[in-house]
Formats: sequence, structure tokens, C-alpha cells
Amino acid sequence: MPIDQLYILAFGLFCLGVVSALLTSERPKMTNILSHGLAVLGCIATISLAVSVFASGGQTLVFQFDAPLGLIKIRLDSLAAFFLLAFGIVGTAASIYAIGYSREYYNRRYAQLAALYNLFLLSILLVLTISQVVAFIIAWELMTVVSFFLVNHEYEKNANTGAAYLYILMTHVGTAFIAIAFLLLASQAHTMDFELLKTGMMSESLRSVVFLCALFGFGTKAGVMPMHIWLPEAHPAAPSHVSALMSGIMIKTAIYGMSRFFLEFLGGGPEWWGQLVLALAIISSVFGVLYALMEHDLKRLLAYHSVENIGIILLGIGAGMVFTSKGMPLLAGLAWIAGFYHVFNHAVFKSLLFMGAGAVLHSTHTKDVEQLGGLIKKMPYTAFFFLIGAAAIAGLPPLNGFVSEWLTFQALFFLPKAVAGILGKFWAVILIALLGLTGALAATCFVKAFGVTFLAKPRSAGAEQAAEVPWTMLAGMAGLSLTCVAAGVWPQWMLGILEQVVAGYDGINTAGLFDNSQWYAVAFETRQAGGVLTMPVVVLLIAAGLLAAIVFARWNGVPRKVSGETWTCGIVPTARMEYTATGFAQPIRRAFSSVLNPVDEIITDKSLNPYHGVKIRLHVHVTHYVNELLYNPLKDGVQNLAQYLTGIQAGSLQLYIGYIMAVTVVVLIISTRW
Amino acid sequence: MELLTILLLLAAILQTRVSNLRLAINIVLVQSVIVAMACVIIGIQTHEVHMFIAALLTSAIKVGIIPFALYRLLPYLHEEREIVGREIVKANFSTFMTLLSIILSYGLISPNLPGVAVASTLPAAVSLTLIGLFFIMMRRQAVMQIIGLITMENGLYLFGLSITQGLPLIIEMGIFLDVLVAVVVLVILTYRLKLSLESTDTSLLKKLKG
Amino acid sequence: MYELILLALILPIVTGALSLLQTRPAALRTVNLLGSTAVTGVLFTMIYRITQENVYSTEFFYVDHLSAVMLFVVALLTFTATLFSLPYMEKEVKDGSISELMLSRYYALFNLFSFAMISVLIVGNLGLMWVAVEGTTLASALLVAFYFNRDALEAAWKYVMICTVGICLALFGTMILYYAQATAGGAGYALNWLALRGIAAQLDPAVVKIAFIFILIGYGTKAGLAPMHTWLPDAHSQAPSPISGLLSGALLSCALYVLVRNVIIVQAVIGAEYPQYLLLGVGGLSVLIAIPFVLAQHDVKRLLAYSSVEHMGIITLGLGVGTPLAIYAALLHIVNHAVAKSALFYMAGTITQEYKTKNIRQIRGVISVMPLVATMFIVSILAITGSPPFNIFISEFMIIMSLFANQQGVLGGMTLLLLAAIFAGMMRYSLKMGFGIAPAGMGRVEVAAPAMTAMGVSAAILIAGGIYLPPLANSVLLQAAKIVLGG
Amino acid sequence: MSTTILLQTIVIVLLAPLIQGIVKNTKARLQSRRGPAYFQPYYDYAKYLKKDSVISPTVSWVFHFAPYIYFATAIGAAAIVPTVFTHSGVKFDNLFTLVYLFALGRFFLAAASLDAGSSFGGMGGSREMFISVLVEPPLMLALFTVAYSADSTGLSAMAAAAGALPVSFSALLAAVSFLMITVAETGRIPVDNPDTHLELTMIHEGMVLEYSGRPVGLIFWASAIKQLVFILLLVNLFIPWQPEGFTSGLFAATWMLFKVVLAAVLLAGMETSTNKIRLFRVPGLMAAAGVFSLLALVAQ
Repeated sequence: MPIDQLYILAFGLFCLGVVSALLTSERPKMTNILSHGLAVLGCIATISLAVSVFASGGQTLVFQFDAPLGLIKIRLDSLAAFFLLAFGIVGTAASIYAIGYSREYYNRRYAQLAALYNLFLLSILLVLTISQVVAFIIAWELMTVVSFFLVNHEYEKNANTGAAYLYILMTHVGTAFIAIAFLLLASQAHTMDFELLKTGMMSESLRSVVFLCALFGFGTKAGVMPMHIWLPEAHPAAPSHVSALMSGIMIKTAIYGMSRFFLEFLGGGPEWWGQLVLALAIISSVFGVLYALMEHDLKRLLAYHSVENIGIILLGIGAGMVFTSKGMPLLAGLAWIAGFYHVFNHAVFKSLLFMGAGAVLHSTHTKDVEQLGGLIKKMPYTAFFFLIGAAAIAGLPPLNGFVSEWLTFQALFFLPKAVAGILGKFWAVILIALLGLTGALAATCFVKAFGVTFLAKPRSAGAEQAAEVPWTMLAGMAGLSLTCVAAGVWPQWMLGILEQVVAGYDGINTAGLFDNSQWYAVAFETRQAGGVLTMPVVVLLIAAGLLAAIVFARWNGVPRKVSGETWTCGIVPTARMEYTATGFAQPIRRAFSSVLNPVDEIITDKSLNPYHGVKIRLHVHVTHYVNELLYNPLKDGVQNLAQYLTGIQAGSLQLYIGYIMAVTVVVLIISTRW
Repeated sequence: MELLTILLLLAAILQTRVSNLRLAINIVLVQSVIVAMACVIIGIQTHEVHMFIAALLTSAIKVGIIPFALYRLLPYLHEEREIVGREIVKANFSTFMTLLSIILSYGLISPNLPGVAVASTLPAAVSLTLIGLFFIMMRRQAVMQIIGLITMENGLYLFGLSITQGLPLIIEMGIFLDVLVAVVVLVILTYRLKLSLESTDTSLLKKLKG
Repeated sequence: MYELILLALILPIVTGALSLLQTRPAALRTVNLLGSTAVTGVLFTMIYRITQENVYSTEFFYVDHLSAVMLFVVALLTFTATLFSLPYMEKEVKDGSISELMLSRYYALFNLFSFAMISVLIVGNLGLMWVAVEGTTLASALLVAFYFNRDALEAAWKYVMICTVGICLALFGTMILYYAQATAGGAGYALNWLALRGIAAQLDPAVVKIAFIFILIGYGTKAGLAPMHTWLPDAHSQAPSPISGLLSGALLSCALYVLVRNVIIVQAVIGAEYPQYLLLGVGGLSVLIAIPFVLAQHDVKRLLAYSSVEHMGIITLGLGVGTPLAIYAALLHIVNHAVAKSALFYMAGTITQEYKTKNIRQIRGVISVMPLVATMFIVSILAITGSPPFNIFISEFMIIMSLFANQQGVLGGMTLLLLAAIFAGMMRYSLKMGFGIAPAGMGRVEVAAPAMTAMGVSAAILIAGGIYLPPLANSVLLQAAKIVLGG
Repeated sequence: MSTTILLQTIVIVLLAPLIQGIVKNTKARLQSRRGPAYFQPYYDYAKYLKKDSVISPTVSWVFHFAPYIYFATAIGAAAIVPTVFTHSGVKFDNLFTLVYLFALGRFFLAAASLDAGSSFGGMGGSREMFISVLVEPPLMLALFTVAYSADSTGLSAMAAAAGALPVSFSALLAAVSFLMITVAETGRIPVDNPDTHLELTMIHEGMVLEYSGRPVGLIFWASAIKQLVFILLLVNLFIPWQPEGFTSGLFAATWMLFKVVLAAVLLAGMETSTNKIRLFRVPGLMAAAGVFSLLALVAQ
């Protein structure tokens, strides 16, 4: 099928999904099958769209149609196709998952939810393919508005509305910056067409303004650290199949926007652009994961991990920018590929994890890990898929997270080649050490999340009565788990795609970057340095090790297993004796107390019996310095200032007439001076 | 003409010292009479018929109906008066401002519009407008503010007279109608204010803010 | 055409007079529905005729594409306002807020008000325009004071005083303009707009410049431009909600229209630069000044009123940029804003009538009381704050785009950020009202069909306008923009 | 090539308990005890691998699976750690691969520690992960100093490059740093005490407390392998110096073995001469290790 027809097909399927949901609003079951089914088909069409772009050899396809606003241009180049691929895969899985998951919402404005869901998919499709400034901003804001309504879908809880407000406010400010960046470019290039935006002649300082606006604008949507505050609020509030899409794909569209700017519109820039991106990236990754570790709400925890992973993605991108600025096209290619690989990986495993969290929520009706436990026995498949996702996000071999983190490590390792002197070495080594720290913290966090949620005994009645989720939900998760494995064990195909994506941009060269002559290794060879990644060998090593372990363990025949209760000093073990998530994170909370500033509150309930002691609860929370030092003062300051300024309208008629006189006099004076 | 101008400004200055409502209405009535006379004089000078009609309208509306309406209002407003010393700006200061605006008008505005036929009345007209504006700003009584508005309107009218011998008749009639309706509306509002607030002190009207 | 103009002027008067003679609600309803349908029909026919004939001009009347744009606004808004008034005011009577006698007065004043607005748009003489504008103030003053309670009286008093002072300045300016015309030898067609434009080259620039200052401040007062906007939140919040919608959507637009008519002439005399800088300054200030009030607000209708100040600022910015795109966008924005803001006032009216308070803090959970109204309200708030894909975004973005294209990127960027601040305030309060838990005792409420239609039509235009602009409308706007540019 | 890998792996796996025995024996001697035989760990592991295990009914497959994967990652690490064999051809022995292989094993073991539902296991797991978090940055720093001079992240390339460099202050600093890391990673005093089951002090032992029989044999063996791998890293990357003539073949192997034994003795000596420090003093220790590495980088 020709690509433009495929595009129209995907577009049409999503539109149909919206319409069918609205038409069948009286019959939720039908809505569910119809609109989510159409969404699945649309996402599959998107995948084939992306695949055909790559199959055509990264050919850029442009087609346009007239719209009242002017020409709307759709452009499918390799960059868009790559993001479409990630979107298609995650979207397919999320839509299949939604068939099962969204049943919970049958009596809560179901048609609206299904319609918005399809509209959300549609808007992402548009964002990734539109190639005209105004239409892009419309699609961008459409995506925001639709997801805002999705976040606010369960408005029965006040907190959700607050989260939705914070979300739309932050992204609206971000969009303002994006619009500034675009308009500055457009006013220099005298065009609204993406393809021609780079032709504008701009001074270096103006380019830097565009860069900063794009970075902060898209960074807000991506959840880069000082602008991330909406993310841990909004993602948990949305229904889980939506959170999966938001965290998996929507924040990646911001990376897409940044890539468009940094690769295409601006081309290379001065070195400090890349360094700034690197600095923001490392802050996001370390603090993102630290805050994640302190969370007990499963979905908030995952949301903070999105901050972390966006940081890892930007480490690759930032390094790429530094290399480009220093005229090292091969290394730049490597770094950008590392970033993009992580984009894909994070899309896959984060969606998977959100779906897993959604499954837990679906069965137990709680997201609080302290209330969970023992689910691996009630929901074995969910547990397995969640474990795959957890291992992948922790960067463990042989899954996909490892590959992209490996590439990122390599890219950072070569950073001193671009930044000469001891400072470059220091910077590189600090970034590597902190990325290592991030990895270790992420592993800790997912040991906590997985262990406390799925292992040991249930900690609440909800967890006790949990049951495995419907097969559609499992199918969605299974698909993504497979993708995690596929992109981990066999990275060659993805690297091939990514070479196509980044090749051809100014200052980047991937020709001969990867040597795929041996089946088991991806070797890359730049003129300055090299590295080898051998995922199949790693798998082989682990497999061989497992084999050896089994051989050793079974040397003396199959062991007899004697069942015996866990030893708890003679007491019958109960779930209350289990290590809690709070306890698990305690050493790290204490070690990082200078940046987390944890506050322990002991809440004593003395109402029970004054003689037999009291009931004590420990409430621990950490300080979010970004809020404390930036947003809260800002909010208060703005509010106080606004309150103060409302004194302008003091209610006195005389004052008002005074304004008119004053302005008359001022304008008269100005005009005589003109 | 010169004499009329001086009388007019004198009336305006007098106005700033008045606290009694009835007296204030009287003064504004005198003002309107002077404006009407100015109309007549210009009519005689230029032999324009419509100036006489304008004079007639002025006397009918500004000397007749408007003061009549205000007088009718007065009985409802017993014991209402501008309390001297409680004005937003003290009486002396407001007189001073009035004088200042007169000086400013004469000093600044007349050189800027050269070649006007009746140049001497022009600064007077401007200063009358300014005085009206100041008057609204400095007084609290609703009726006083209405009077300020009428003063301003008089100034404007005189301004029109002095630079262009008045606007076309149809527009003038429209303006007269507007002034009339404005005063009627304001009188209704004042009456209602007295009913609801038991006072026509506009400094009480500060509830709507922010 | 002449008959149409006469009809457009006579019909509201007749409807008003008939309303005054009626007291039965049913009769009032019929008379006004028929009357406003007729007026709207006449106005639409007029607009259609203009698209065919381009311009209609007599000694007193002058209608061209620019007036057509505004006539569309007034036609649509008087119609929706009437439609919305029918159930709204009857409920006011039922609730005991007003007496039945007042109802007929309401309609009489309402029709007088629309008469005044229509006459602003079809007279071709700057002096008469002034008279008509002052007429709108006076017709609406008693509507603002309609409840005759303390707050309403206060608002009306300020409204009349400030607007009259402002409009006196405009008269001052108009007189100076007339003086310029007279000295240039064009006294024969005194203040006739066409005549003035014709002899613009002969006018004395220094005099016209001074005239422009007073005209800008005078009509700016009426159009709610900062810092002369102070009457606006008071009047908008105290008037009955249909009237608030009309004030905000139609009246402000009319005032801007008169300003634009004057600017056309002034630009022809003294060049574009000076007026443009003044307009940019006033426009920017209006956007800026609205922010604190939107951020710290307690009254839902005041919130909307300040948003009107902001939008008047944006339109003025567009006029100030002065490129064809900007003018086009500014005119489109006038239409868009009128539709959106009137719809919002209707919705706010429905909500406040049900909750019996305008205090934002006491309004909660509208979505569970009136789901459709609440949804439309949130969507309209999104629209009015310039979120795509609604119509306001299109025009707003075009204005900002033209700022950037006109080498005023700093102003454009700042405007974008200021708009984000407005967004913060508007969204915050509307979400608080829209969602959450409704106060005890508030059950689900059915909204009367006419009111729903009025809101629905506007909301539909909001959404449709973001996606599609009919070619006819487009061509009218283009023609109008050409007129503003002096072509 | 694959034969040398196989050979290396088998040797390391088989030699690991001996090194463990040497450490234990030396430690005992230093403390004036006689100590277990050098080959005692072999007997122990053989016995463990014969025993049945007591399994809590609370646990899931994760608990059963963890020892195997832990052992597997140790073997994987053994295959890629640099020894005397220089792997020409494909260099898949990447340092990040090594680090993340260990992370994989640790991840499962820590997860399994939560599975039995006792507080000890959870506490052990929590602390183990905590230590790993603290070790990671200095580990990366120390390895980077070597990798930077080799201009490669391949382990054998790094070993080759390190061997070519003369003895320097920078290298010594890095060596000290890595020694501290080794102590932390292998769970030795002053970070952890491998010989105690006192609930307040144990970390690694606490984590595997619920295991018995064959699984525990696998775990202990894997720990021994991990210890040897770290010692090998230490001797090949950080103290790679060889006397003239010992550069290849059997001589090199003997020399390396000598260094490994020396390092084992050194570890035992360190363990005897220091106290176990409080858990929250460990960050300071690791920060010191990081600072040493950074200094090494500066001195390079």
C-alpha cells in the first residue's frame, strides 16, 4: 500500500475510533470493542507506515493538502518514522490492554474516555508528522488538551483535577516557549514550512535564544528536571492505559521536537548548548531516580522514573550536540543513536511497567505498594511481565535498557575527545559515575517496587483478593515484554534503523559507524576509538552460566524440598513483619539526606488506651527542593504580587478618572516629544 | 465675548468653593446661560442661522430641563451636602488646581492651534473642560459630580464654538440629546442611590474592587 | 439597501415599544423572539448585500465590509442574547430577583441598546458615530443598574461617569478633527468619513495628531483598553448575564470599530507609525493589566470581564502591528472573542443563577449539577485562553505571528508569556468551579432549551471556527482588512 | 579463542573457593587461630550441594531462580574478566557489561531476599542495594581512569594498556581506590562482615539467610567467584606490573596467581586490622575511594 494511503488509513481509523465511541455511548461493551479495536488497527497501520518508510530507504515523503489555514504539509522522514514506530508498537499494546483495563470505567463516562483515547492517538500521529509551524502547534496543543481531559477523567477525586491543572499549566507555558522558538525561526526564514525553517539567516545570539526556548519549551513537556513537577502528578491521575501512552510516547514527542530543532532547524551550535543539555540531563536522571525511590505510590514512582529516563536520553543527545559542535560526526552519530535507542526502549518498558501497575491497580484497587505483596502468586503473568520491565528499566542485560545505557556510557566515555583538557575528563567521568549511580539506584528502586508489590505475603485485604487480569491486558504486556527482549538480545536491526534516522543531518555521519560483519557483535569503530557490544554473547554467557548452575545443583539428583515457615524467632510470621518499601529505601534516604531532607513525623494516636501505650504511625516524606525553592516561592510571590496589584482597581471613581487624565497627559507629553 | 469668557471662568472658580447643592446648580445654570449667550454672539458675528438654533437648544436643555431635573431631585436629597474639609482635595487646593488649569490652558494650548477665529475663548473652553474633570475627581456628592459633567460638557461645547463655529446641526442635536439623556439617567441613579444607600455620597461606592 | 437600514433601525425600536406595552411573559417572549429574529435576518441580509455591492453610502449612512464584520457580531449576539434572556430573565422573576413589571422594561432597554449599537455601525459620520456610542452607554447604563441594588448602582454610576468622561474626550478629539477638516476646506461634508478620507492628504498633521490622542483615549475608554478599563469589570459583573455578554462581545467591539474608523483617517494623514506605536502600547498594557486580576479573583463574572480587557488588548496589538495579516487577524479576533465571551457569560449566568452566588469559592462541582454546561464552560475557557484547536487560537496566533514577522519579536514573546499567565488564572478558577463536589442540596438541574441553544450555537462556532472558516467570511474579512489599511 | 575462554572460565570457577580458603585461613592465622584448611570451601560447597533445602511456603519462583541467575552472572563475569589470555579478534569483554552482569545477579538476589517475608532478608537486601549504589560511582571512576588511558572500554585492551604504563603515582592511587571498592563489593570488613550472622551487622549474609542446601551452595560459590573476579580486575588493571620475562605463557600465569594470592592475603590482613564501620559511614569510605580515583585522573 502506498505510504500516503497508509497514512490516511491510520488517520481515518483513529477518527472512526472517536466517532464510533460517541455513537455507541449507550452501550459501553460495544464502544470498548469497536473503538479500541479501531485504535489497535490504527496503530498497526502506523507501524506499517513506519516500516514502509524505512523499507524505502529512509526516503522522505511529503504530501500536502489544502486547509483553511493554508497548506498543511505532512512529511514522513526517517526521524518521524522512528518515533512513529515506537508510537505504533506502544499504541498497539496499550490499545489491546485498554480493552481489558477500561472495563472499570463502564459506568464512568465511558464513551468520552474511549473517544478521547482515540483522539489522543490521533493527535500524537499528527504531532509526529505535521511539517508546518501553525498546524504543528495546533496538533501539539490538541495533544495537551486531550491528555488534560484524560488526566482529569476521574474528576471525582479533587487531587486529579489539581494534577490536571498543574499539567496543563506547565505545558501551556512550555508551549509558549515553543511558539516563540518557532516564530523566531519562521520570522527569519519567512516560511512556516519545517523543511525551509533552517534556511533563515540568524545571528548567533538569536540562534541561542531559539535554542533555549526550544529546550525549555519541549523540556517542560518531556519532564526535564526543574520543569518536571507536573509529571509525577499527572501520570498517576490518568487511567493506566493512558499513563502508559503519556509516559511512553507523549513525553517522547517532546524529544522529537527537540531533535527537530537541534538536528534540523538549528544544525550545530556552540558547545555550551550541548553542555547545558548534559547538565540538565544528569540532574534529571539522578534526582528523578532518587525521588522515585522515595515514592510508595506505584504510578508516581514510575512517573519519576520517566524523569530519570528522559535524563538518560538527553545525555546521549547532549553528548551528540557537543560532538557536533567540535566537528566529530561519527561520535555525534553514536551519541544521537544512543539517545534515540533509549527513546525507543523507554517507550517500550515504561509503557509495560505502567500497564503492570495498572493491572495491579485493576485487581487490588490500590497503587500504594505498602498495601500490596504476594501478588506473584495471584497474578503470575502480570508479575512476570512487570519483572521483565523492571529488569529492562534497571538496565540489566540482556534486555533493551542495557543496550541503550551501554551506548550512552560509550558516548560519554568519548566526551574528553571533544572537550580537551582536564575539565573534559572530569566532566566525562562525573557524568559516567553519576549515570552509574543512576543505574544502581534504579535497580534498587525496582527491587523495592517489584519485591514489595509482588513477593512475600499480601499486606492488605485488597492484595489478598487479587486475581489475574483479563487476557487482553496480559496480551498487551506480553507484546511489550517481547519487544524488550527483541530490542535487547538483537540490537542490530534497531541500530540499522537509527543509522538511517540520524544520517544526513549536518555534522553527523554514520557511514561505517557500526561494523555488523559478525553476527554476534555490534562493533563500532570511529577514527578515534571503538567499542564492542555483544548481546548474543552476553545471552550465551548467562545461558551457559545457568546451565552450569543447574548442573551443579542437580549433580546429586533432584533435591527434596522441605517446606518450613520463614523463621521469625518463633512467632508465626505475618505480613506485618515484612520489610516495607519505606524501610527498604531508608538507607538511601539517610545517605542522601542532604539533598532529600527527609522529615520523619511520628503520629501518635493516644485515644485508644492511655495505660497500654499508644498506636504510633511513622510518616516519612522527603523535601522536593525544586518545589520548596522555586515553585512555591514563585507561586506565592505571583499570588502576593497579583493581590497587591489588584489595588489598581481600588473602587474609587475619582482614582479611575485620575487614570484617564494621567494617561492623557502622558500621551500628550510623549507626542510632543515624538 | 471677552467679558463672557471672564464671567465663565469666574463662575467656574466660584464653583470650587461651593458646598451647597442648590447653589452649585445655580452656578452651573449661570454657566449654561453664558454659553448660550456666546452662541448668540457668534451667531450675530457669523450670520449663521444654526447658531441661533443651537443657542435656543442650549437654553432649552441646559438652562431649562437639566437644572429643572436637578432641582426636582433636591427635595429627596435633604441634608445632603458636600462636607467642606472632607473632600478628597481641600477646597483651597481645588481652587488652586482650577487656577492652574486656566493658566496651563492659556499658556500651552492656544499657541498650538493657530489661526482660530475666536482664539480668546479657546483656552477658556479647554480650562472649563479641565475644571469639570477636576470637579468630578474632587467632589463626592453625586449631584456635584453631575454638575462637573455638565461643566465639562459646557467647556466642550464652547470649544467647538470657538474653533469651528460649532458642529453641523444634526450632530449638535445628537449631542444635546445625549447630554439630556445622560443627566436624566444620572438623576435616576442618584435617586436610586438615595433610596438604597440613604446617601448620595459617592465615596461610599467603593465596594466593587479587585 | 436603504429600506434594510431603516428596517434595522426601526425594528428594535418597535420591538422595544411593544415589549413596554406587554406584561404577560408569554407575549413578551413571542414579541422579542420574533423581533430579534427579524432584526438578525435584516442584518444578515444587509451583510449579504454588502458582499454583493461592496459599499453603500448616503449622506448619513455608510456600510462597507468593515461594518459588515461588526454587524455580524451584533446580529449574532443580539440573537443569542435574546434567546438566552427568555428563560434566564423569567427565572429571575420566578426567583424574585425582579418584578414582572421590570421584565418588560428589561426588554425595552435591551432593544434600545441593540438599536444604539446597530446605529453605531451604519452611520457614516464620525460625529454621529460619537452620538451613537454615547447612546449605547446611556441605553446600557440602566441595564447595568437593572437590579437596582447597591452593587448594581455603584457599577452603573461608575460606568456612566467614566464612560461619559471618556467619551467627552473623544468628542474633544472629534471636534479637533472637524477643525482640521474645516481648515482644509472640507466643511461641506462635516465629519463625513468618506469625505474625510478623501481629503486626508490636505489635513494638518499636527492637529490630527492631537485629535487622535483624544480619540484614542476616548473610545479606548469605551472599548475597555487599559488604563481606562476600570468601569468594565464593575459593569460586566453587575449587569444581568445576557447583558454582560452583549456588553463584552458587542459593545466593546462597536467601540473598537469607531476607533478603527478614526485610525484609518489618522493613518492617512500622519502615517502609520505613530498611531501604531500608541496602539501597541495601549494594547500591551491592557494584556498586562488584566493579569493580576485574573490571577487573584473572587467573582466569576469579573474574571471574564478582565479577560475581555485582555482580548481588547490583543486586538489592539493586532491593529497596532498594522500588517495586512495582523489587521485580518484582529478583525477575526473581534468576531471570535465576541462569540466566545458572550457564550461564557451566558454559561456563567446559568451557573451563578443556579448557585445564587458569583463567588468562585462557593461554586463547586458544576459538572455534577449541569454536566453539559460545565463541559462547555471548560471548553470555552480553553478556547478563550487561546488553546488550539479553537477559533480564538487561530486569530490570536496570527496576531502574535505578525508581531514576530514585523520585527517585534520581544513584544510577541512577552505577549505569549503573559497569555500563559492569564491561562493560569482562568484555568485555575474554572477548574475549581467545574469539578469537585457540589455543595449539599444541589441536585442535577435541567437547563431550558433556548438558553442551551444560545450557548450551544456559540460553542459550536468556537469549535468549528478553529477548523474551518467559510470562504465568504474569509473574503469579507479580507475586504475589511483592506479598508482598514486604507485601500 | 573460545577454548581459551572456556579454559579461563573453568579455572576461575574452580580456583575461586581456594582463594576464599586462603583468605579465611590467613585471617585466622593473623588472629592467632589455626583456621580452616585452604581447601575447606570445596568441602563446604560440595556438602551444600548435596543437601536438601527448607523452603518457606511464602516464596515464589523468584526465590528459587535467584541463586541460579546469581551463579550464572558470576560465571559470565569469569568469562570476560581479563587474565593472561589476551583475546584477539572480537573484544566483547566490555567493562560496562561486566558491571551490569553483577547488577543482574544482585537484582535477583535482592528481590529474592524480600520473597520469604522476613525482616532480616529485607534488611539485608536493602543494605546490599544501598552498598551497590554507593560502590557504583567510585567503581566507574576507577575503571574510567584505566579505560581512559587505554582509550577503550574493552577489559583486555585496558589490561594491555595498563601493563604498558610505567609504575606511577596515579596508578597507585587508582589501585588503592579499587582495593576499597573490592572490599565493599565482596562484602568484607570494614563494609560487611562475611563471618557473622548477627542481625545488626550482616548485609550479604542477611540477604541470603532464608536459603539452605543447594541454593546456598551456589550462592556462596558464586560469591567466591565474584571475589576472585574483582581480585583479578585489581591485579590486572590496577597493579598490572610484571617483571621482565614474565610477560607471556605459563610464567605470566604463575606471576598472576602470585599476585592474586598476595591480594587475598592483603584482603585478609585488612580485614583483621580494621573494624567493621557503621553502615552510614560507608558513604564516606566510598567517597574517599572516588576522590582517590579522581586524583588518579588528575595525576595522569
